Amino acid sequence: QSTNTGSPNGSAAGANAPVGVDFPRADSDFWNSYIKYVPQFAKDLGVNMMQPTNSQNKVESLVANVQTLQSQGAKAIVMAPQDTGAIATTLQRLEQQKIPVVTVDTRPDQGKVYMVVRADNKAYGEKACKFLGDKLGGKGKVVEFQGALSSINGRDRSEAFKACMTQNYPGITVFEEPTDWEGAKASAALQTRLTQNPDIKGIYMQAGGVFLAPTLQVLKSTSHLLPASDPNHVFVVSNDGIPQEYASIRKGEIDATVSQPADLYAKWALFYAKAALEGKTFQPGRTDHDSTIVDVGNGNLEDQLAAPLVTKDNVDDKALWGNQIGQ
Amino acid sequence: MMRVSERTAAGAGLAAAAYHVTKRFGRTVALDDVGIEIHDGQSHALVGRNGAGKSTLVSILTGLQAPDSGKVVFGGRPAPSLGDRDGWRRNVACVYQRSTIMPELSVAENLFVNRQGRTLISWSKLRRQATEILESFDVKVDVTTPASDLSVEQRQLVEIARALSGGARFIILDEPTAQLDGPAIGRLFEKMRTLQANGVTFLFISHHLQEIYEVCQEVTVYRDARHIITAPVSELGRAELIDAMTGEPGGLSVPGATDRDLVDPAGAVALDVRNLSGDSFTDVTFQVRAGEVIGLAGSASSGKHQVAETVYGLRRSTSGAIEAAGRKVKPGSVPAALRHGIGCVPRDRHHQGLVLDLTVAENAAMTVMNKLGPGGFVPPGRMTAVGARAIGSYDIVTSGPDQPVADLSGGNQQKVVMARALAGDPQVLVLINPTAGVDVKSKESLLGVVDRAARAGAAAIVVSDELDDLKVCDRVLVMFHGRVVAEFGRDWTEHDLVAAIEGVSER
Amino acid sequence: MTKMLTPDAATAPAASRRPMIRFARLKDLALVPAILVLVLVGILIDANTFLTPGYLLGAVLQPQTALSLLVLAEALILITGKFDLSLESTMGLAPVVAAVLVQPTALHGLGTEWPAWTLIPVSLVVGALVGAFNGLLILKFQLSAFIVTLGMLITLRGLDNGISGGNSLFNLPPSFLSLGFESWLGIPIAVWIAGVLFVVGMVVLGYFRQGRALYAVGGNVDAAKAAGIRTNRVTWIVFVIGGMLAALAGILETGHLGAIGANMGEGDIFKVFAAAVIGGISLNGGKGTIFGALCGVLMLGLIESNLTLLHVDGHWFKAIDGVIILLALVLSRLTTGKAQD
Amino acid sequence: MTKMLTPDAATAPAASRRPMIRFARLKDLALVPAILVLVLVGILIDANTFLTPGYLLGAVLQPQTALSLLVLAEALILITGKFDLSLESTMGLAPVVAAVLVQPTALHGLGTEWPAWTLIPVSLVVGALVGAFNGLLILKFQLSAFIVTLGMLITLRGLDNGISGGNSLFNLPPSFLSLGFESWLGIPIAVWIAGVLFVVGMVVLGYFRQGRALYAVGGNVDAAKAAGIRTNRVTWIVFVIGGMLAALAGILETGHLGAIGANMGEGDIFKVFAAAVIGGISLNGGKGTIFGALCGVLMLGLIESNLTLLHVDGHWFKAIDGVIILLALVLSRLTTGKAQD
Ligand SMILES: Nc1ncnc2c1ncn2[C@@H]1O[C@H](COP(=O)(O)OP(=O)(O)OP(=O)(O)O)[C@@H](O)[C@H]1O
Ligand SMILES: Nc1ncnc2c1ncn2[C@@H]1O[C@H](COP(=O)(O)OP(=O)(O)OP(=O)(O)O)[C@@H](O)[C@H]1O
Ligand SMILES: O[C@H]1[C@H](O)[C@H](O)OC[C@H]1O
Ligand SMILES: [Mg+2]
Ligand SMILES: [Mg+2]
Repeated sequence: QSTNTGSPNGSAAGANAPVGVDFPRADSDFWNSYIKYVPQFAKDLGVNMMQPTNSQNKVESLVANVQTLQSQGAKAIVMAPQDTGAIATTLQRLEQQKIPVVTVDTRPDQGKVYMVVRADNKAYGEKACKFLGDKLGGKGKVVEFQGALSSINGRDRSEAFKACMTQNYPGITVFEEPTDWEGAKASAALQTRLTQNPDIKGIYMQAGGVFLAPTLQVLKSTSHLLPASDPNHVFVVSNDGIPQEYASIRKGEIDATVSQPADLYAKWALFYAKAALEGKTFQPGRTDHDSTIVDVGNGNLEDQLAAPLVTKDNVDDKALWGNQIGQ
Repeated sequence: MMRVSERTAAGAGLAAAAYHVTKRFGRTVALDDVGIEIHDGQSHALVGRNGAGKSTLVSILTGLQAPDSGKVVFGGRPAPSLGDRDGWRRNVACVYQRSTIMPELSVAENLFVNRQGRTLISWSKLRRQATEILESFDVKVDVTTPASDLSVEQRQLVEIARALSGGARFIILDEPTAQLDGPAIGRLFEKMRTLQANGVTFLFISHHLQEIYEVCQEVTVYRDARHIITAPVSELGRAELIDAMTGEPGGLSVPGATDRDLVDPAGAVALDVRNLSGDSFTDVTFQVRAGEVIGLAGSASSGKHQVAETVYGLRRSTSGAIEAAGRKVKPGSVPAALRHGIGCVPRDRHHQGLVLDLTVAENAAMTVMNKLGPGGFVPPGRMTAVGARAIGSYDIVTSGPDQPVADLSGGNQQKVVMARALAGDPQVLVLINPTAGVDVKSKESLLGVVDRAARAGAAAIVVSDELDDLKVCDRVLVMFHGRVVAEFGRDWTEHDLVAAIEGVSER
Repeated sequence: MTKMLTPDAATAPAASRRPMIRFARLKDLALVPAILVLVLVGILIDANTFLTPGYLLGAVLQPQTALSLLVLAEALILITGKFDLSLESTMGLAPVVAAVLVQPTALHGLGTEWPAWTLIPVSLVVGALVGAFNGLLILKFQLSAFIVTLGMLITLRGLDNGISGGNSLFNLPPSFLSLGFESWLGIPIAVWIAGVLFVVGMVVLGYFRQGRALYAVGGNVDAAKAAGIRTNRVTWIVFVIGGMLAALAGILETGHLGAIGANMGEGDIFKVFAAAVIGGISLNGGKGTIFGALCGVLMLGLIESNLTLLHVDGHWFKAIDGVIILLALVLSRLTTGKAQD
Repeated sequence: MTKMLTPDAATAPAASRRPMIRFARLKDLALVPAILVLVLVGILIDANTFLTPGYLLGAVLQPQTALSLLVLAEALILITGKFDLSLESTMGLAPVVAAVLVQPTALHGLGTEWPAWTLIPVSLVVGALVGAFNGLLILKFQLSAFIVTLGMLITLRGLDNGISGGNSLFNLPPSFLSLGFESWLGIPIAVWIAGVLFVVGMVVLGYFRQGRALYAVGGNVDAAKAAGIRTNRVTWIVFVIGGMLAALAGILETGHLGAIGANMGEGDIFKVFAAAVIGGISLNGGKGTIFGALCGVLMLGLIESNLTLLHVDGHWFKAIDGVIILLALVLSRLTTGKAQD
């Protein structure tokens, strides 16, 4: 049913062909923002977007959803596979049928995609590492709430943070806490570490959406929530860039976060999907939107969007997506 | 201590035998160095009081359980290993005391469990064979019915048919008649005699001692886990048999109504049932006065159980009224019945009578929990006291009020049910099959309890199929197809009663 | 002196004596109308999509094959009167163990680099061992199956994470992937496999003594023992087969997805039970048919694919899914007409 | 040939007649040594940390309070002979419903902006309603509790996601958070609450008619009915109380974590069952004590906090956790000495 009258340089079903979008989950603040942005940008960019599907955290559902979207006439697919291995067969099939795919947030381990729209998750770990390393002057103790180690984002952030610490700040002791992206686990671990080491000076949480509130509660109840001027202040670096994190930065409860661009994820994903339908091609190099397209191997390109570190200094920047929604 | 000599060295002439068998369950010794020898072609009876260890021996003789020590021999050869289920099945077939029906499977399949055939099963052939077998037992059911839809009696017959039809040369029947009515028992005995004539050997267990004299040639008595005696039935009179079972001379003295004073016909009416109708009965009316015991007799389908259960609130009536001591009782509510001083021994102790994991004391006190302390508080001492009193009054054999009733023998469990019914000093007692499955001695003491309650001024309704239970009654009402069709005084005769129950009397 | 006084019970009209239509057969078919309704709904939503073979095979049936094997395994275990919560973890673990033995270290293997042909047999052996271990604990130590397999559910998932380091295992040999990926005569091999196994299950459980023994053991284990059935051996074999079916489910899913994610199968056990029970399998053992279980799987699959076809909002997807499952459970209760336990 | 064979039988003391020590009480204490061992292990790992009140109260006890209330609820339901898988979803849903009614739309509220004091009562009412609905389906329609609550587990989680839009609910009124956050006399209020509720549970189930009725209903529902216990009413009340305890667990967890994540409680039900069963509660009803359940919670809590104290590698955490839980289950089986079902 997916007969393709593609142009010689790939698949050009026409700019107006339907684009299928699958959302990975509906239970996280970050992804909820993305879900809100997608239809908005589809309108702005004039993309013929089909009703989106949602795979509820299950890669099997993602595979079935893609099949359904395709059966219903999708000529390009935007997806965000949280399990980056288990999508290989689907990508292979889509490639055979000349349906271009744009992945968001993650890069598949294997298989051909038209474009990956992502921010460099290793850079998140590095940014957090550098921020804490500098603030702590290269010594002291730091707790790291690792995301699920079964997700590429969790692993990238953990590995980069570790590599950077070992290389640049050997004087800093890092306590790695496995949390499976669960706030309750982070809470119990932090409580334990603070009792063992009341002199802990820094915290890196890999997802503000889940770890922010529990961390603040523990800091509060153990009297560790002190102003930045206090010599015993615990420096907290977060990740995601949701409005609550900014509010906490303004209040001085936490010190920084990495803004993972939910808006740009939506915008550029749809942009590239449309470009694919129009038969355009891209080359590695700087882009016109403050990012770099990188060749990440086996012919895949990744547009690495900027993910700025947000601190007290730039927290009120109107351009940050976390300042545009909700409030 | 097994003194049955292992005389027949090769076991010649013995279909089955067990020697020096001991079996413990936790702290309970179920069998203590006992033995049995069952001769080829004979029907051998095994009797003893509740908990004597009879069924335990059966499970050992059928390879369901290993004895702690001792051995089992079939036809001179040692029994197969416990894992060799087929080996056991070749040596012995059995109707167990506990149902071995698979309720979700069809009657046909129940008859042929594990014998459906070696290759692809032909269900139509199986159904045909099953129908033939059941016809010979006069069981009229569609063999495709799930066994769960059968009546208790039909189920028992299916189990018997399965054991008798399998071609085994040695068959054990553990209380096969407890659930059967007269004609069915007659047919069973007929079959046993035919098979015996063809050389089949039986081990037969029953609490109905006259059945032993009817079908058996030899009898073995166990008491308190020990072997007491083995003798030809012709040499052991009824009184001696009972002495051997109970361990004390003197036989039985089942209390009868005639020992009590006549009920004052103008005495207070304790229970007044008027024009009561409900599931399986219509327009039933009777009165029971204080100190009076009435019996309800009738066939399984007569509605007698339903009437009794309705009086206690286990069922809801469709019309009519029940009054206790002149006050109307809310229908269909056990708590209301209890408030009006009605107590009950329900039909089946395992089903409705006991919570097996709870203690003797707690089961006995279950109907009076609200009376032990303020606001629902149950002082542990008070509950134990209720249990201790029950143990004393009803002669319950137990290690104490704190023992779970699961550990008690059947007869003693039944006494706990009786204690529960009587705990609130009810003015009206409803007793349904109060002595079912109970040994002769326990039966005597349970009926004694009824007699004592009546003397103390309580009214009682006894619903039973057994003559002994009705002897304690001042009047017997006979029901037929849901109506009371006859009434007898203390002077009833068996003949008249049976005629009325069958619906052929003109009274 | 003890006499029985009820001579006429035999003449009493017993309700069960009425000639009865083949109850079991009718009950078996109870879900067929529901499935037809779901198909009809699918057609009404989007006939152009629904009626294409690509959609029916690729988006409705193929995604259910792994689940269907888990349901088949659970059905066998439930009919035998036991319980297995750990199947979903077995499904995840079995192919992982096989894969790390085969893959080079660069692809997260252990470095043993066993030949590619070992993948399927090793997976199946792992499944069998898990089933055997579950059976051992349950039968020898007389532990509750619910509890043993609950512990195993957690432990096996942990082993999976530990062995794979939480990584997805990709670049697997094509021979391993083909079962879940290739088609034969236009129908996915996975659908063939599931279909054949279900038919085998129906025939064995319907027409062979060995299969009927499961019902006997689940219906009344003492009675089954008394009838000469080696109940422990039957139960143990069923657990082993269950483990192997779960491993096979893992293999099919791996081929379907192209790689083994660390969370493969996680959370599936709830759906497995829902499908089995909707299909008429009793949690108390001894009841239900393989055909019914298959109907349960198809119903769940159609419910989900119809919701996708409708593009239901992701935030409400679960709630609607849950309500429909609840309704299906209630319906299957009403059609079978008996109280559940 | 009549032979009197054992003349001395009458004088032989029957073994079963021996007076018995209070077996039940001893069994209750079976887990206490195991708990002491775990405490000792904790001290050996890091005495300086373990023995500080901040650690014991904050890192060992406080994080277990919500779980302990779920276990208390499950224990009551299991003793009554039923089953509730949906407690974890109730725990998530109840505070979400209360919160969206109170919060302004900017914080993902519905816009109704009810006053802050309604938060706790509304949560409890939602919990009670869920319990009542479960009870209704199970008792009136005679559906299997396992199945009903499995459906509800999915449905309630879906409602939670739908109502909250999948967002975490931040900036909740401090009055709502205080129960799970503040301390009283140096001990977290949540620990006080859990402690008091467990003591109430022990007293009521041990010494009150209303509590003993649970054992009777769970042990043999027909016998309980015949003894005048209103079995349906008892069961229904237990489900309602269970729902309210789950809601309270949600309130405590919200205060503890400072916000309501969309997945609060997800996956906890497995731990709830593990704790209850390790604590000696039977899945068949009628057996077990609240004290035992408490011991089960403490054991699980100590296992986890000791693993954290040991800095166990994240990849193997689950596997080790699972193995220890499995061992604990086997141990509790061996100490109670009875086959499980
Ligand atoms: N599985 C078991 N566990 C614990 N105790 C048991 C078990 N089976 C039997 N007993 C105990 O062993 C003793 C003998 O029981 P058994 O069933 O053999 O008696 P019985 O002679 O058949 O009695 P009845 O006439 O009531 O059927 C009793 O005290 C009983 O409680
Ligand atoms: N009496 C029964 N008990 C249980 N299941 C039955 C029974 N009769 C039939 N069945 C079920 O019905 C199905 C088919 O039965 P059917 O009688 O049609 O078999 P069949 O192969 O046609 O037998 P035959 O070849 O002898 O005619 C089987 O799956 C079996 O499970
Ligand atoms: O993949 C992660 C995402 O980038 C954000 O940090 O929230 C947690 C995870 O879903
Ligand atoms: Mg017996
Ligand atoms: Mg035929």
